Amino acid sequence: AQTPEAESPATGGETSEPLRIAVVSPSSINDLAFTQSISDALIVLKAEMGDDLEYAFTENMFVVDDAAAAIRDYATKGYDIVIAHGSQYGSSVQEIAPDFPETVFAWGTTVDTFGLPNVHAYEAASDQGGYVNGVMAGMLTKSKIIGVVGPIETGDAKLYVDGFVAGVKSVDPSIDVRVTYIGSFSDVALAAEAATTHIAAGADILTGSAQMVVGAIGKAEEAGLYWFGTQANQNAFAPKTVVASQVYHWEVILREIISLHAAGIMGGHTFSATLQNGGQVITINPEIELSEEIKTKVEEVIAGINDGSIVIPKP
Amino acid sequence: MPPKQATSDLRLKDRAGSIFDQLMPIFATLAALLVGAIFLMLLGANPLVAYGALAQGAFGSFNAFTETLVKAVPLLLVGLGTCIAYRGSVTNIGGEGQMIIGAILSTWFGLTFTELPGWLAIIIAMLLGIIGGMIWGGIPGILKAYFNVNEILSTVMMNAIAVQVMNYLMRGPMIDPVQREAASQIPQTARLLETYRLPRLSPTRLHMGLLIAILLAVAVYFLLWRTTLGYRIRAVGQSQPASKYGGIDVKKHIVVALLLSGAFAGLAGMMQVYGVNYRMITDGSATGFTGNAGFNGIVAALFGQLHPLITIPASVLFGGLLVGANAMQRVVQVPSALITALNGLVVVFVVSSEFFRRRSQKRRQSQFGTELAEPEDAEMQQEAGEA
Amino acid sequence: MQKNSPVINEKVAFETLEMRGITKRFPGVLANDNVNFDLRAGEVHALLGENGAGKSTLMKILYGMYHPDAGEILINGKTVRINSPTSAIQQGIGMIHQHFMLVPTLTVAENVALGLPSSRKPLTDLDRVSERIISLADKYHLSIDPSAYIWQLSVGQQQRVEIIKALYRGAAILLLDEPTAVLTPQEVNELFAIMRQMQSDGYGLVFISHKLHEVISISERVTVLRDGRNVGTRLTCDVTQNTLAKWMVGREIEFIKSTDKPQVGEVRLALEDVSCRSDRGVEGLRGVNLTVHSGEIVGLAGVSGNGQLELAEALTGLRPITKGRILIEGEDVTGKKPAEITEKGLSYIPEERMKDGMIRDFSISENLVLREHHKMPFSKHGFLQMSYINDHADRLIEQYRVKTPSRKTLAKSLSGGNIQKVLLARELSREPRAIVAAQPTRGLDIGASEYVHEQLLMERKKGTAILLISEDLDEILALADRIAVIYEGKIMDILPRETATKEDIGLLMAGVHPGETIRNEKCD
Amino acid sequence: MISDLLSATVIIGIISSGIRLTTPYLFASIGEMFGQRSGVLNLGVEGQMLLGSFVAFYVTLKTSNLWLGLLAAMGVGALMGLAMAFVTVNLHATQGISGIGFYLFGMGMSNLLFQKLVGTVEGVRGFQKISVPLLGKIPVIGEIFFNHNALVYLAFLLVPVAWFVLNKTTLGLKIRAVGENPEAADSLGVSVAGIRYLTVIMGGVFSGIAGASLSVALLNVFQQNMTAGQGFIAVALVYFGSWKPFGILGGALLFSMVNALQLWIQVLGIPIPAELAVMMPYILTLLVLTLSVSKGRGPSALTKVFEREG
Ligand SMILES: Nc1ncnc2c1ncn2[C@@H]1O[C@H](COP(=O)(O)OP(=O)(O)OP(=O)(O)O)[C@@H](O)[C@H]1O
Ligand SMILES: Nc1ncnc2c1ncn2[C@@H]1O[C@H](COP(=O)(O)OP(=O)(O)OP(=O)(O)O)[C@@H](O)[C@H]1O
Ligand SMILES: [Mg+2]
Ligand SMILES: [Mg+2]
Repeated sequence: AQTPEAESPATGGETSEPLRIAVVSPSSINDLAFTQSISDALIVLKAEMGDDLEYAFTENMFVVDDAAAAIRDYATKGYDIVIAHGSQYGSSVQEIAPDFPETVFAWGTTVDTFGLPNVHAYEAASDQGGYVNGVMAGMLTKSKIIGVVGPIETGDAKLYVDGFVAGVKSVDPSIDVRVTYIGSFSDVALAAEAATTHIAAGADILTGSAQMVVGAIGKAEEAGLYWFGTQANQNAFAPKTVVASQVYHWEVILREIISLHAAGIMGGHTFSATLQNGGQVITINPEIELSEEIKTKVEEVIAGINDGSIVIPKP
Repeated sequence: MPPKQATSDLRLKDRAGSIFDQLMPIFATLAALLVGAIFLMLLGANPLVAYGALAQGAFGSFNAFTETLVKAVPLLLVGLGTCIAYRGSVTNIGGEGQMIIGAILSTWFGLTFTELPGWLAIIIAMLLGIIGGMIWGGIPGILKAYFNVNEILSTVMMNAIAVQVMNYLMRGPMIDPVQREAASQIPQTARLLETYRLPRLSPTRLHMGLLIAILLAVAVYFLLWRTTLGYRIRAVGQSQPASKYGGIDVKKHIVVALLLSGAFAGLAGMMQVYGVNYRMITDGSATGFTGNAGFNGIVAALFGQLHPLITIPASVLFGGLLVGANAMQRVVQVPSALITALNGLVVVFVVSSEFFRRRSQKRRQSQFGTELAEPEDAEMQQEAGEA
Repeated sequence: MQKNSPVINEKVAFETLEMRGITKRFPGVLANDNVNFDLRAGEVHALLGENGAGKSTLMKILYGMYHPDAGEILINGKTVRINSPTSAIQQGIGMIHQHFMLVPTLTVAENVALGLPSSRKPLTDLDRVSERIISLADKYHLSIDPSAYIWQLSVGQQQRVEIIKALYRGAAILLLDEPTAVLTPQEVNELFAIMRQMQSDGYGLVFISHKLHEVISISERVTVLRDGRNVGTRLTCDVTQNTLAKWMVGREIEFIKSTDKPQVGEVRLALEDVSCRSDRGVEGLRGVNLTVHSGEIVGLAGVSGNGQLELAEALTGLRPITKGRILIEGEDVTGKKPAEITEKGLSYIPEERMKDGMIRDFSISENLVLREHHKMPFSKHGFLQMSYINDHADRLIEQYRVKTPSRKTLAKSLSGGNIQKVLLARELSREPRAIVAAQPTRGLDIGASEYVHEQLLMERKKGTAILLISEDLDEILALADRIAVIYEGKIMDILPRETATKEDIGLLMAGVHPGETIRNEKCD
Repeated sequence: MISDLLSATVIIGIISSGIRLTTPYLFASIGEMFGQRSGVLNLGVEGQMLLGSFVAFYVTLKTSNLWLGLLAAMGVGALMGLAMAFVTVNLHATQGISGIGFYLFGMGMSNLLFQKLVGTVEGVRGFQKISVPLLGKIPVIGEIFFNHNALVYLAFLLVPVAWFVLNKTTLGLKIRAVGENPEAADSLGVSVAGIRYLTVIMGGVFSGIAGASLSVALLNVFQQNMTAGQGFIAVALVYFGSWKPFGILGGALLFSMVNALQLWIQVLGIPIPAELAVMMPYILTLLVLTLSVSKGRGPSALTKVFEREG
């Protein structure tokens, strides 16, 4: 970055002081899933803003308590924006934010700002991406059986899965979407075995959420089946297998938060990473040949979601 | 016995040596950090800066210190349970599951009965936490005593089961009603009433649990060395045939040891909810809720040489190490995995340091005569006798 | 053990062994103080001394288990370095430990083969080992089944396995540390026969025992240790029991005998047709009837493993019975818990005192309240009363002359004799109505044994009923007023002391009624 | 729907899933069994597996040589075992706790190295399925039993081999003796420390292979903490199997098959909560052990320090 003023949308009048952002996230930055998505966003912003951005990252804060300590610590150290990237951090943010009125807290993924003036909330409408993936899967399946491998039946994973199921059903309600939750975010072997079980039971398309699905993707690849990814871009991981990934682009939301900050607005907003605002993108794997019919349908569906003509039903 | 005068000088030297021995775990920790320094340098971080941040983060300010204490509370509680279990010769590695079940029961109570005066609710919640832990510890106890099922096996299994129970409740019956409606579906319960929360030392997060835990440490000390029950648990732990001969119901006391051990873990689980988070939250793993306290408590007890009173400072030190290491990670921005690895190194070094402590003790024993320094138990006995 | 050596080692050539100026120090103890000791091929050299005199230490040094602080060892005139059991074995030394060095879950053959090179490397060659065991066993009349598991064997049989292990390794020198302490008279005789044969085959044997008559009957020479020092070596022919005793202890020892008539009172202990199972699940007791009256000592003689342990444990409530009744002072206590039976005033001195009677890692004062820790005044409302417990300990330590630095000393660091004193102190200080004493003097030196006997006789005088279980016939004949003999879980007979002879008891112990003639059916 | 569980597809599926899931347990448990039979309880299996898993993955990624990857995993397992043996045998460290230390160390190190050396999740070409000639062609049976990767066969082969080594060789005899009565073994010139070093290192090697079996044979990826507690289950299975190779095989198969079964229950849409399904293998393992009559007695010297006095 050469001339910060010209490029940075966020730093406003102050030119000398870089903006300082801190992130606290539950898993590790290369999980090919949730934490990697926010890490990627900061890498993008850093590339854009150069020296005007300084960021710190604390990963693997699956212990809420430790995360709270980290959040408080960053706030104490004067970071401008502290991102609590885990829905389980809500209570901590609620507790800490009032002590640091000068700091912007961004909490995701949820929609609750607790009515605090310096808390933003952000979420991902992962049911949207899930829906689009589901539509594609529904059109691609021949056996009319689709398998889903999830970690535990809550949060982002559940949202995605529900959207996905709805998407499939919108194509053909008779398609059998079978959902397994393996009870763990890390048991790669069991996730793989769940995929194998789906395959043995006749599924010809698989999807799944969270970091342990890498095992399941491998099994889909082995069996020559299709996979739909979520949270981060999994296309390169199995180029012949992953049809499309729903990818989060949190930078879209972070840019907004940064410009609000520059304008002196510390909180109170809720953001949603949607297909419409680009916070969420369906990245179709160019290596996979998709029929024009499907491609058109995807565009239609995305447009429909964006203009509200498609409402994703709740289960 | 020899006259006091002749030995008083020796006794002094002996005491000094003995203090040196007691500090062995700290030296071991330093040695482990020294090894950790190599990793830090390889990762391009300045070890001095890093460890400065660690110390600062753990003990550098009043606030940091209170965070350390907050961390120490579950370690101490689980550690106390460990002291009892080990004295009774049972290996309870089910602290994680026991914490979870204790938390579930007490949280369920706090969210269901909302009309009670705060102090009463807290007391009942504590009892329920204890009961939850006792259930989860008692099952392996009964399986061991009456069905000869090894407790290492059963506690590992019970941990896994507890996690699934928690996951089920957090998404179904006990989920925060707000979340049930919301899209985010965070697996957490609703928050406890303000009045139901353990009093805090405002503005820090330090809660009354610390005081309770310390009192309990003293109580465990008395329990083990001053009560019939403690005598029996220790007897069963040392020799089952001799205990039987002494009229002690061996099976019953195996169960009791695990029940008590579970009770403390269950209480730790309750404190995490009522003192720290005010709700139960999970990420789908045990660690997400317990923060590994179910395991680290065992280590803290070992730091404290399985003595309930020494476990108090040991928990604080170990808690400080954990809190400080996180702070260090933030300052020098090394991957958090390093912290886990360092944590492991510290554990290995500390258990190994026992050897050097014993050896030095033995050396003093031959130097100052056998009557002064006897192995641990006798020493505690001696303290108990003189107290 | 050279490479490619035959599977069984030839007996090592051995003429003389000499230990010179051996000194060994333990924290606070000079266990061996400049000890000289020697052994020749073809002799049995007895080693005598009180508990803690340093006998085992000296032997363990010779066997490479302890390293001496000073001194040297010469074999056949040449200095040798023995720094581990392996090097001791190479020098032709074998040791029969007091506590057998056997792996109970392995078979005889496996125990023998352990650590030896195999002819079928890397596989075991148990068949060949078994053959050799049988041939060795035949030579020394040690009947043993190589495929039996150690845990299935009697103590005497286990000892034979130990001997075979040593012979198998080519030992020419055998160190036997109190080998007779756990044997029955018959087994002792068998052992002595083996020892004599080995002696004539040119082996050198060191024999440790607290029983003077054994020493006199088996050894050629005898060495006495006192406080870690060698106080002399003599030809056995030149000594008598009394001179040996005096020499060992440094004072005159009188061999106690209860001579006075018992003041027999009411029945205190009664077993009526009692049966129970042994640890191995078979019938341990089969319809035992026995009574012990106030003021009498009933001796229970028998070869070990014939139900003595089961009887003691059934009486004390430690073992459930399958049939019959047990009465204490006329009250039926069948099926009662050990604690309740203790309550009735029954004291028990178990055979395995370190395992069953004491908690090794508890202090003396804690061990002294093992039976009464829950009762006043040692415990009040569930709290231990330390001042009472400590006073109690100090008093008993003094009264029973327990040699210990303090009441806080852990039981495990006491000597055998002192452990027995602590046990006696605990059991007798309860003012028991009845006592079951199993092998109360096993492994104790003369002085300590004398002390135990005195205590038991004093109890008898007080009117306590005493069941004395012992394999030592001399002990039984010296103390008991009536002698019951147990065989395969049944009481063979009960003899009054006046008419009992060693021979009769011996026959009964073998399952034969005196006067009964046994004929081999084939001879008819 | 419950009747669906009895269909051929499902039964075949359960058995072949079970066989795959069993593989890492077999390596890790048999290795652990050797350590325990000689008297050392190693609770650090999970850490050894994770490091083995990573190293095998990384070396394979960099060299494309699977055997080299496997060898590296064995090497790193051996090093972890060596360290464990040193602190428990020489420094008399409490075995259970030092194991937890090594578990944390292995977990941390594998994550750290993964982040620093690889950075993101990638796949490797791992051990491929080998259809056993002839046998692999048998319908159904061939698919279930004779169509796996090399490490799966190796794991099952390990069971009789371990049994043989333990019961038929001089080494096995020494191991059993050292775990039952180290004093006796020592008095016959068997090096107690030597045997314990050997078995604990061997345990490390097998744990390393167990980890590798995940990252370069069954899954062909590495992801942080991917053993997900399998190392602890492996230790528990040693108790379940009464310290006997075939007992361990039975326990591992039971646990794995029930795990496979619960996946089928979910896939077939049998309406029970997923969490209950996930719990099933744990509950059943406990239940079977509780109700089984014959429970082996552990090695007498397990977790006990051996020290020659004097
Ligand atoms: N391992 C040891 N550690 C410390 N002290 C020991 C050890 N072994 C023996 N001693 C000391 O050495 C002395 C001699 O013990 P030793 O075992 O040789 O006696 P002993 O003559 O065999 O006695 P006993 O007749 O009871 O068998 C004892 O007083 C004891 O205090
Ligand atoms: N660890 C120890 N510390 C101090 N003294 C010991 C220790 N071990 C043994 N001793 C002493 O050694 C002597 C005998 O010890 P031990 O019982 O081990 O050997 P032993 O003579 O072969 O057996 P026994 O007591 O059955 O005759 C005792 O006097 C005991 O005090
Ligand atoms: Mg001795
Ligand atoms: Mg002795």
